[in-house]
Amino acid sequence: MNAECVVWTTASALFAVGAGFIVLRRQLVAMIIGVELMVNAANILIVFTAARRGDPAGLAVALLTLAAAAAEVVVGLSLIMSMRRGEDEVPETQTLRGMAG
Amino acid sequence: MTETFAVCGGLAVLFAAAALFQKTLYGAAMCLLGVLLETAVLFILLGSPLLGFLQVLVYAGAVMVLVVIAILASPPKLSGRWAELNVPRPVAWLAPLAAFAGLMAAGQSLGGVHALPQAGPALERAMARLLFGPWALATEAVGVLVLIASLSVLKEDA
Amino acid sequence: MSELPVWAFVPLAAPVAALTVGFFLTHRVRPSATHLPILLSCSAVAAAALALLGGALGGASWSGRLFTWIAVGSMRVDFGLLYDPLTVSVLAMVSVVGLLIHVYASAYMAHDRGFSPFFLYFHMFFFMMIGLLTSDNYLQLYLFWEGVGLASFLLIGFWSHKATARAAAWKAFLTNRVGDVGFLLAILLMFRWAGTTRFADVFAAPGLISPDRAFIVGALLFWAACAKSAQFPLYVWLPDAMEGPTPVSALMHAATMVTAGVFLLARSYPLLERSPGLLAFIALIGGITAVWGAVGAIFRKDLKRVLAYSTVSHLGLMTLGLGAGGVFPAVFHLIVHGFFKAALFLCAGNVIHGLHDSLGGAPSATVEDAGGLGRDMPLTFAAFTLAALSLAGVPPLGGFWSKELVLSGAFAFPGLAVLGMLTAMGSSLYIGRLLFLTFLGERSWQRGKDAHAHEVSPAMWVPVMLLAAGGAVAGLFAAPLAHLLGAAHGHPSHLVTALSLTAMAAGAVLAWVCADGAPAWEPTWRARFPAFAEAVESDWGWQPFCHSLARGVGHGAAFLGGVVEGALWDPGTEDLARSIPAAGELLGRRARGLLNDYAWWMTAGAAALALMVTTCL
Amino acid sequence: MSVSLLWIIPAGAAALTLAAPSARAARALALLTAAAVLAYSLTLIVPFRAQDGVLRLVELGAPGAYGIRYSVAVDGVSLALCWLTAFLTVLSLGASWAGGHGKGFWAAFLALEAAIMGVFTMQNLFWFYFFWDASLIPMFFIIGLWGSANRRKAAFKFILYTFVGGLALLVGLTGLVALHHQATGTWTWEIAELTRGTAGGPWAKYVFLAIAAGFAVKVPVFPLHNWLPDAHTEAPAAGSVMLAGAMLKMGVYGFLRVLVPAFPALSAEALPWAAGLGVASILYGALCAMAQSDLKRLIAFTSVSHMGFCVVGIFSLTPEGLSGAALQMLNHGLSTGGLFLLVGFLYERAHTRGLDDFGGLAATAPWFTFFFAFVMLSSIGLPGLNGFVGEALTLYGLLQACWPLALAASLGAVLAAAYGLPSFQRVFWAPPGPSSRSGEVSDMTLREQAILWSLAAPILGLGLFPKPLLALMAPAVAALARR
Repeated sequence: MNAECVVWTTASALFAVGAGFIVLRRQLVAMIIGVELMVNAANILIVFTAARRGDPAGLAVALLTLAAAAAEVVVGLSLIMSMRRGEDEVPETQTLRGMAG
Repeated sequence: MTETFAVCGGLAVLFAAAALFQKTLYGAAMCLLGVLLETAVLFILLGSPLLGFLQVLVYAGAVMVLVVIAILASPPKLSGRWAELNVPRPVAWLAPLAAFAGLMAAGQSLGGVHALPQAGPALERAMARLLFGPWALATEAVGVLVLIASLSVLKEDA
Repeated sequence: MSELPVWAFVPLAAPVAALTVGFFLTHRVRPSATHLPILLSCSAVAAAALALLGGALGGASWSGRLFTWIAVGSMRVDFGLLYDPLTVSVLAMVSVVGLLIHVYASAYMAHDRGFSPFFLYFHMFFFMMIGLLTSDNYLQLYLFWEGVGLASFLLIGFWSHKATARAAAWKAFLTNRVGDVGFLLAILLMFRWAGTTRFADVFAAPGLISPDRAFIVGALLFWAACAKSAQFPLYVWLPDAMEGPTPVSALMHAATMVTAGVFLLARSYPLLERSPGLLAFIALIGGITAVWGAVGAIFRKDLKRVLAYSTVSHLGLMTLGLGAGGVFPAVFHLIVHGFFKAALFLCAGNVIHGLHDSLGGAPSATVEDAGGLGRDMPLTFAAFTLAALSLAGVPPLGGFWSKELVLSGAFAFPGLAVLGMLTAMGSSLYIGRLLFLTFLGERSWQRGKDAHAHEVSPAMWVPVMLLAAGGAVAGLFAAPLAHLLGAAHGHPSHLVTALSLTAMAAGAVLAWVCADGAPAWEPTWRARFPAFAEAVESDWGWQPFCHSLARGVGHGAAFLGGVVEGALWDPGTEDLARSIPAAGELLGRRARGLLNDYAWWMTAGAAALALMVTTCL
Repeated sequence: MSVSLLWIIPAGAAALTLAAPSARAARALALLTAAAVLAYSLTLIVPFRAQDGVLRLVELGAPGAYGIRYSVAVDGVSLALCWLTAFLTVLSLGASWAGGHGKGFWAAFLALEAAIMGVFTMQNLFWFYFFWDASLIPMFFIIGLWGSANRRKAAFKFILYTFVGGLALLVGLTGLVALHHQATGTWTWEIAELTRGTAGGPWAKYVFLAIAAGFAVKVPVFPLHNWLPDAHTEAPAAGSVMLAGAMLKMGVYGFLRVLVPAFPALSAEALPWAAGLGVASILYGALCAMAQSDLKRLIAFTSVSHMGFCVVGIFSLTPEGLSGAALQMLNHGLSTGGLFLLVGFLYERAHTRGLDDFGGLAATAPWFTFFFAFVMLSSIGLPGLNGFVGEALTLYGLLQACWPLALAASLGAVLAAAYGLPSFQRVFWAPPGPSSRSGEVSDMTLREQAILWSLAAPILGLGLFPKPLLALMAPAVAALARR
């Protein structure tokens, strides 16, 4: 079977589901999860292309992306935690105006 | 090799879809864990066990812990899991599908390779030399980034 | 056509000089002396005109080009002067009558507050009229034609505090402007077909030889002449023009200005005669106007209104003469009429001036105000009678000869002959009625008031006598004028003379019956037949029709200016301008700032971009 | 003797007046500059005569990208229009001498003069458009800051209309350049090259319409005229003089300079429409003028009517019609400028412009009466004064092109009398009405009389001796004639 097609399909599917998370889910944490999925999909593709072309830079980028994604999740979650300290999940947080408050 | 990749890839997508339709966030987090582990397997299949290992170590380990803590700390949510959007429900679903179609179209245009390429240990060694060679700055920068990120977890009043 | 001698410029130069001196010097320094330079210029013009007449009788005629006015593309117009027999003869009458009326006006208007501006306007008219007579091409004639129209606007509306005077001035100018549009179109067509507007070139131009083109240009010129010479459709402004001071009525609306139209037709006779149908049509309109004017004059009360309708009638006669008999009868009647009609108007002026205190300062007198003035104002009575007889056409006097010539021309066509006879009878009827009611019979103005009518000062009755005398002896001018204009001058057939004399006599008798006869028609018939009186007063509905026409245009303008511009256009464009931000507001309300919305748009956008890029590559 | 000085001097002076120590100094400087520009523009006739060819006194700057270069030249029509602009600027500054305005007022007028001079002298479409839009800004401030009652609305409406027009023009001009590039493969904004009849193809019609619409808003032609009455009513007297006297001419000049030369075939084809709209402007303007009760709105509508004659003259594409249109532009500038100055003087005294708020002025203010009558007669086209020559020529041109329209247009002469004289009678002859303020109207001061005499002289002069001016302008428009 054509490896290229397989890899692209899985990566695109993963990316699409990640996008689905961001667009459809209400909670912010779900959005964070969505972002994680999209990063992984990208990583898969990067590693696949690096392996195909035998280019170490690809792998290096994948590694760095992995670390950056980790840092991003940490910051994201801490933001969400600090924001929601004291009041429960109310719709305001969904809107920009709410967050500003 | 391509067939096992297809199976593991399919599993990953399944886990992701499951996560999307989970009622509780906790369930979603667990499915995310599944996807991350599958991704690690995919890396290994692609001939880069180091990345697979790091993926498990960094992602599946540290990140998942944080996600789980965040979910547990937040009070149980009663309102529905779906956000109401300006656009009607079916049209909302259109966006992810469109993303999928866009990427697939991009993939088709790049032409195909039949056998699954293997990165191999030599490439990993070359990567290591690269990381700590010309890209030393990038590596250090990522390191510092991760360090600062962890500082952000401290609460103001702590 | 010999070159212009120096003194040929005097008729134009003298008025310009007098006006500049008057406007910049005397009007500022000593307003009461403004009339002096003007009288000087009038006499100079009269002298020059008579000298030119002498020269013309000797067979000479002059023309010369002054400067190029417009020169662009195929349109080339030069300012030039032309003294041919037609110009010289009419100029002589205009200048002599003008001089006498200027003298009369200096006395008549002496104590009027606007004495100085009056004279400046009056002399401006005089200058425009002379310019009109002496111009050598249609465009220059049109320039002075409108100038004369402007002067009549200023002079009719001279007593501008009176609403009727303002309305009359405005009506006169508008009606003349309606005519002038026709004139302008005729000029433009001349340029189009003949490439020039000089009289000699236009008549010789190949482009205008064909009868239908000559008909179109001729008809447009006749339309302009109708407006200026008060022919049937466009005469409505002349009766109202009596709102102006009497010297104005005498000079402009009797002797000179209103004859400009007939002069224009006489000037373009070579063009008109190319389409026989047009000449017959002109004669017909002339005949109708003559009868219409006579009928109007018979039933009017106001002295000056009667004379105004009489002028309309006689202008109709001139046009009839031109259409049926050619240039000579029309011009001869124009000249003779100029004299006796000016005399009649000035006599009316004397009456108004004489009855000043009993009229309470009213600018015009009606037949009822006057009565039995013959004894109190003998000289005016004598002049009026002499002029009236000449108008009626009593044989030895000038009016008889000119009317005979016109009627003999009209006898060529049966219908016109009848119209001519009716006019002859009507003329003697209304002028006889006026004579008997004003100067004979019992003095109605003295009832209950101790006022007395005093004879006017010499400066006023001398010009009147001269004019009346001129009207009387005008018959002698017939032979030299015929020779001048090169027209055959045979004696009118005895049948024509007999018929016209009987008609005149019948009219006179009828006048005596109506004025001083047994059943005392005059004061009572208006009460007994109010509907008829109203019909006559409104010219059988023609005056109200014209007024409603003008008001209609006014309402149309008000609708356009007010409703369309004010209600539709202005707000329309402003609403359009306001609708754009409103639309923005409407769209804005949909986006409530949901994160997911933005995420959706971002994803959809990115996907679309990816698809587009991949499909394009 | 460079033509660029025509707009450089006023522009520089405008900056100087802003920096002037006091309002009085600024005022003096402004009037001095305006007089200098007028004198300078008049002396240009000497070098102009020395050269030959249609476009003279050509100055070319360094060629920039896409054929955009600073190129200036003058032909008969644009030189005459420069004289008119300079003359009217001097008069309008003189008229508002005693108005007690701040420095900004004088600077705005000089900037306006600079922009208008630029429009009339630029030979490169890019710079033409630059000055075209530059002229809006000072005019906007003049109406917006120193106007009367609801000046804001008028100023915004003015900007809205002219800006949208400007956009259409910009689209059109770039379209023209593109068409030219399509045909010849070279990029150029030079009017000389663009008007070699190279613009063709299916898009030519739309580019033609866009440019025509852009200019038509400025002329203004009938359907797009709505901004004019408001702009005039609210603008100060001097502003109205400049707006009517010089700015309306930019639209007509645009027709003569850009539109007709660039699309000769289309212009001929557009005759029934364009001339029809012109005649509509004549009749609609005259009818609306009859219905106005505010003197300035009345005069504004007369401008619409007069400009209708220009449009008709141009699209007749006959030598007489085109020369008539060019002359009519100057005539209208003089007569309408005079009328606005007079109404401005009346407004300074009685602070009202209503026709019924005056009355009986003939007795108390003879000079006002004389000048108003004189200029009104010129405006309604009395032969012997300048209005008539322009109208006669344009009517003759139209008669050759399409005679039914000429008949309709000649009705404009009757309607002209219908709005001219009654308004004169109501203001000067009729006795003062209940709401009359004639008591406050003192007769004209010497300064005002001098201004009006300096206007009356050309009005009579052009009426009797138009030949020299027509000879100056004829070659410029002769090339456009097709009949």
